[in-house]
Amino acid sequence: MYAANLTMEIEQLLMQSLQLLGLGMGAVFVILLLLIAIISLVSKIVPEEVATPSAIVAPRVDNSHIAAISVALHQHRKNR
Amino acid sequence: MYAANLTMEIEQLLMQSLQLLGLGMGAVFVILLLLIAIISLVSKIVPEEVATPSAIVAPRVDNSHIAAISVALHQHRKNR
Amino acid sequence: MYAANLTMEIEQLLMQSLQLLGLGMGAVFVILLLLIAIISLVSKIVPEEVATPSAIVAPRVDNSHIAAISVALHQHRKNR
Amino acid sequence: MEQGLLQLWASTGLYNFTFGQLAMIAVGGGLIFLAINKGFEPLLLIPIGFGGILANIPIAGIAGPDGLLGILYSAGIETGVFPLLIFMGVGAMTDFGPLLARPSLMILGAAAQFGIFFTLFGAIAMNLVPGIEFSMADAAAIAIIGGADGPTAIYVGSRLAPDLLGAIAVAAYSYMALVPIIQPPIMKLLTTEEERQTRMTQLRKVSKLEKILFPLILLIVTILLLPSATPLVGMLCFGNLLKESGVVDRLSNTAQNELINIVTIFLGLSVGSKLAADKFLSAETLGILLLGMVAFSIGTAAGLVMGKIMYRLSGKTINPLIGAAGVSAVPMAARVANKIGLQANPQNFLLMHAMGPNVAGVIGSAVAAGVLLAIVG
Amino acid sequence: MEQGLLQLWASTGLYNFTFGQLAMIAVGGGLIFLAINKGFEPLLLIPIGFGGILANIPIAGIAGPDGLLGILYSAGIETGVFPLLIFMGVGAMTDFGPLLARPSLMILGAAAQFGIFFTLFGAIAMNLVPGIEFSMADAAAIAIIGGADGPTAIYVGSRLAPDLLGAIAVAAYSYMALVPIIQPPIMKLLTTEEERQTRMTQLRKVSKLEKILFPLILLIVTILLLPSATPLVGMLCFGNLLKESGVVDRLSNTAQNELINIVTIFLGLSVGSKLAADKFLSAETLGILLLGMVAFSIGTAAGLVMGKIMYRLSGKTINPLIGAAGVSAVPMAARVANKIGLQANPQNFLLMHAMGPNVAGVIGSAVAAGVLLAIVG
Amino acid sequence: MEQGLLQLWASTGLYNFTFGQLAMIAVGGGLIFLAINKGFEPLLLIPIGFGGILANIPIAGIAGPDGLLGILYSAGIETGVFPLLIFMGVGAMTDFGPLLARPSLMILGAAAQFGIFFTLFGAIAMNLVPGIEFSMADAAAIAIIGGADGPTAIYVGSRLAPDLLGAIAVAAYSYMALVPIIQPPIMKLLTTEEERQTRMTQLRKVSKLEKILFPLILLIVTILLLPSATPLVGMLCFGNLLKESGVVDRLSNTAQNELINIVTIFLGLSVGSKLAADKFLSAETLGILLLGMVAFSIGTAAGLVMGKIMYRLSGKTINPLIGAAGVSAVPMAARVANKIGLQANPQNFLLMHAMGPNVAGVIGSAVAAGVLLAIVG
Ligand code: NA
Ligand code: NA
Ligand code: NA
Repeated sequence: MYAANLTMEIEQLLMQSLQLLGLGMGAVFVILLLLIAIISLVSKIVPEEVATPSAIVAPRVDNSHIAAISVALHQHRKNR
Repeated sequence: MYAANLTMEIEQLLMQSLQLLGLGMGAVFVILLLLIAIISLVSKIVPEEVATPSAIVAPRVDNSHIAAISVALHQHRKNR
Repeated sequence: MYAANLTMEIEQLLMQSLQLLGLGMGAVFVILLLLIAIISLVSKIVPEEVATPSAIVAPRVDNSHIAAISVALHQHRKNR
Repeated sequence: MEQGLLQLWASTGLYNFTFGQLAMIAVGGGLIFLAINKGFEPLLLIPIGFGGILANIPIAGIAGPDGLLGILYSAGIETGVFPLLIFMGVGAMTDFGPLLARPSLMILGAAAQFGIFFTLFGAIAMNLVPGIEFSMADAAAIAIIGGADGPTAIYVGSRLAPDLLGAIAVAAYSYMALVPIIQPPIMKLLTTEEERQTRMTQLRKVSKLEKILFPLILLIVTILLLPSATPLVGMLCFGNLLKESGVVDRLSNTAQNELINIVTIFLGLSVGSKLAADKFLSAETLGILLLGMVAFSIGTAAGLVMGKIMYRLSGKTINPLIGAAGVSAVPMAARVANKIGLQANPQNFLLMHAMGPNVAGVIGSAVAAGVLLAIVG
Repeated sequence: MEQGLLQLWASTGLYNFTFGQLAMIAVGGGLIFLAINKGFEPLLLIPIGFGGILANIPIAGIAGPDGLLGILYSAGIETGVFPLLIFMGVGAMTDFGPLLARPSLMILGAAAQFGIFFTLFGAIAMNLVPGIEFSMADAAAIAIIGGADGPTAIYVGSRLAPDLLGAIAVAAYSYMALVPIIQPPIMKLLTTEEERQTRMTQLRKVSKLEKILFPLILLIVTILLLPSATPLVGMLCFGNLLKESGVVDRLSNTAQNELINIVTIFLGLSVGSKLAADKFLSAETLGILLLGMVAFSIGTAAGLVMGKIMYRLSGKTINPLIGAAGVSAVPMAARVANKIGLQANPQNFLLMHAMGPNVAGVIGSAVAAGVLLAIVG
Repeated sequence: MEQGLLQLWASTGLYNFTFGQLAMIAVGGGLIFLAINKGFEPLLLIPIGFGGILANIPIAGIAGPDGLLGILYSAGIETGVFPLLIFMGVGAMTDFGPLLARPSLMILGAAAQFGIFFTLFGAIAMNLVPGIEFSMADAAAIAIIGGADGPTAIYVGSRLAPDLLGAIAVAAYSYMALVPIIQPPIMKLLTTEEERQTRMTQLRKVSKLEKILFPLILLIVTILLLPSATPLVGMLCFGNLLKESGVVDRLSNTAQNELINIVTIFLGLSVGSKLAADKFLSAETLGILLLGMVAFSIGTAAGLVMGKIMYRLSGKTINPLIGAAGVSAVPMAARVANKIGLQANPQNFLLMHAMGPNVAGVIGSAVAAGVLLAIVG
């Protein structure tokens, strides 16, 4: 391939990367702006710092099932 | 395949699953009953809550070899 | 194969393993002696128990980047 | 630029979504909601639900052969490695003491497996419904939901009916979470007030040696009678031996903590990858959900009936409520028995008594799984 | 004996070394030195450096298809599993609270991604230098260094330009470690003393529910608009949901501790296996190091410029310094913003304010990675 | 029904057992008994013993290519990954301080490797016994038992003689556990009371920098002279560098705790899968057990003889007992030296002095493994 061709090819690639710059920054901004909009909306809907249901449910549930356990074991485990 | 055939096939499968019901519950009961028998026997043979050998051996052995260690290291590890 | 041949083969293998004995013990001694020499040299060069740079750098760096964290999280983690 | 924009637009989710995928993402979200908000088995349903969402994203191919979920699935579920490692961890967590203290109660854990085999029958019968077609292998995989044991269900499901695995796992864990709702009415229906008030004598202390011997005995019996159950039972026994031997605490601790946690994450995501729209959104899934409910109910009832028999035979010293714990669903079912017992008699603490049938139920359903794998598999 | 000695001699490193291998072992040692002595991202650079040494040992073939590093590489990097698991752990470690408290600052995390796409352009332009040949895929993989996020760089690098992965990872982590040196001059150049003195009002408290919803919202938006980014974003969200749901702490703890540690060791060693002499010692590597530096600088500058715009628009209530944190490099860049802010005004604590753009930068570069993978990949 | 019963009966263990399988299950049980009851290296022998039981269950195929043990074996032992990760953990656990404080004692760790090469000779000579046939590779794999280092033995065994791996691993770990019984008589036989009473001066303090440099120096020397040993030595050094660098404690902790525990479980089970009846129940196994004993004894003796030489050369300031610790079997052999020293002189604390030769023995046997792999492999 001749140098001229090479440069042409690079020019093409440069055009392409310029496109990517536009598309990429566009996508990044569109997505983050959309996120900002949704989060702002949500923060207005969500009641402020009411204890959420999960906070209440949590201690009862975590660890509960994954296996057959009797309470004694837990103490044993803590001693490791 | 005709509906009649289909039903016949299902009937066959139903017979088979009835068999499985018998075999399966039979196997479950045989195995668990055998376990009950053996465990009951063992519990009579095993001396009650004498400190078992393993309990004595344990603290000396655990952790002992898996690798080259000098005592100093253990302290270090506890601090993590 | 005749018994005579078998014994000859074993003799060959024995010769080979005698060689390996020499080569192996040679390699082990050469490498460990070289290590002794280098370590002894290094121990003379290295200043004795000056706080090494790493000791100073450590607390600041460890854990620092692997992910996005805010301080609050660390406390949370300790409670597990 | 225009071409690039079109290419980018053609690669958006908006452009590529099918209705089924949207529906399945909603299902995944629903599972996560139930797990967080209602406390439905969150350790499994959050990873499964999230895996279901990821699996239904168009283009990304996360559940495909080169995607993360696809890779995890073929490495850990297709091979059976994940459920077996979970079973090892379960073994390392399980205290068989209550079972050893009163071995006769194991019979309750046997009776409750009736739910499995009755459901097998029901699944085959469901073929009469147009649009539903369950082979014998499918039916067996569905029936195991009645074992009320997650890893067993996933192990059998992945071996006998991988296409139904998503629905089977979701049904198994959902109903395990629903045990406090499903079981009480059946318990009250089948027992009298007097029966429920029965107090049980305290369990004897079990010696260390008995606890060490138990996993070995269990393994030997299973080897002799039902080798096809030994992958599951063997890993359960191995984990339990690590725990009870007392000389390898570092291995036992790892098996019941970090290792089981890692595998739980991977297993949940992999199972979720089977929540693909084309497999899940079908009449079969509805059938599976229905059959799962039947399986749990029948299992509970069978355990209770056996409990009532033992109540009589023992001269009213065994509370039949603990029979319901025989379905497994450890330790939820034992807690439910305890709770209903307390309602009948505030001095009536059944928890430890129910733990025996409860863990016996795990063994029972592993044995049942062995039978299904040996004959149907 | 003589033959044996010759065989042994012919199998020594002394006999077999090439100059390139020696040079690369020195490079590996250099990375380890920087990590230990200068505190350069030691969690990654020690394993990478050590992997680089092991990969360049003659005869042993540790980075070959049957060697440990080769096996780890094909199991975890070629498949993308390791960086995705790291991202899950990152998610489980990340508190998106500061971002949620003031979402508008996310725009700073968007602006800083300009460094990525400008560098893409630069990498293509570098083809004009004789001896350097970067394809579009190469250029995209190099550009992602500007994302200032290690696992993202490794994920994209392994997909688009595996041969350049060693250099890309080394550049990414080195510049992340150099953030306290690279950023301050740019920050002082582009901002006025008055701007740097700007104090910001305290962040509002974010409710638990918002924190739980955030990973789901982020995932849904990404699914709708850019599915090709969902493997990365999805695992980040999954990890974060484990943490924020509050009901699966044992999974969250494992994801952010043991699991991420294990994967970090494996990932570092595997990436190091790409420090083979024939790939690394080339003009391309110099180009990559140069471009990486450009990427970081341009990203920082773009974040700062956006910061200055927001400073104006907000009536001087937003300190433009936090724009520099938009490049990611969590939490180093946020700390640098805080430090420069304190220099201008000793009462000026910017750390928490900078954490929002900082973690937004992680999302931004994952999105940018999705675009590159969708169009170039 | 009858057919089903027959099918079920034909699938029982009772129907399918061979005598060899029963014997091997007894062997597995015996290993577990020794581990729990006698404290024989339980961390390895419980998993190996249990794996041996699982591998000999008829029909189940747990050690087959699709069974759990078979999968673990091919993923971790065939590839060498498991022993190398164990070696990394060993490195992260090892304090080379005592060795660095008095490097000349490393020579004791060299001398004790004589046990390896003498056994090689013995294994070949055993071919004269009818019914035993050891190739050079077999002999080398057996000889490495004399290295008294588990992961090294498994690594070499899996590379050179996978069929003998079960017996080799069992012998290696059993004799390591028997060190307190095997070594004392040899120690008393070869040393005089006066020699055993020798007290040694306290070790100097080793600086942090020396400890950081040591793994790098060790690696470089090995690279230059014996690259074939670098997989083993390299991972040992990597683990040790994680520990000593002080900047990646989270990785070091994981390497020496959860990761090594997980791999130990998998490695033990996989090695156990090689306890298949047809391979293990043979004259070769008896030969291996005999040779292993010889290897330990000769290694101990060689270490002691070198100890006596150093005792003379050092003007009676080096206690020859610490020479026995040169065989490795860390830290058991060092403890035995300490105990015998205390018997001779109640003020004679040799533990720390014996740790130097002890860890030098690990390096020595890794080097010996490298020679065997380079020439025989
Ligand atoms: Na069950
Ligand atoms: Na970024
Ligand atoms: Na040794």
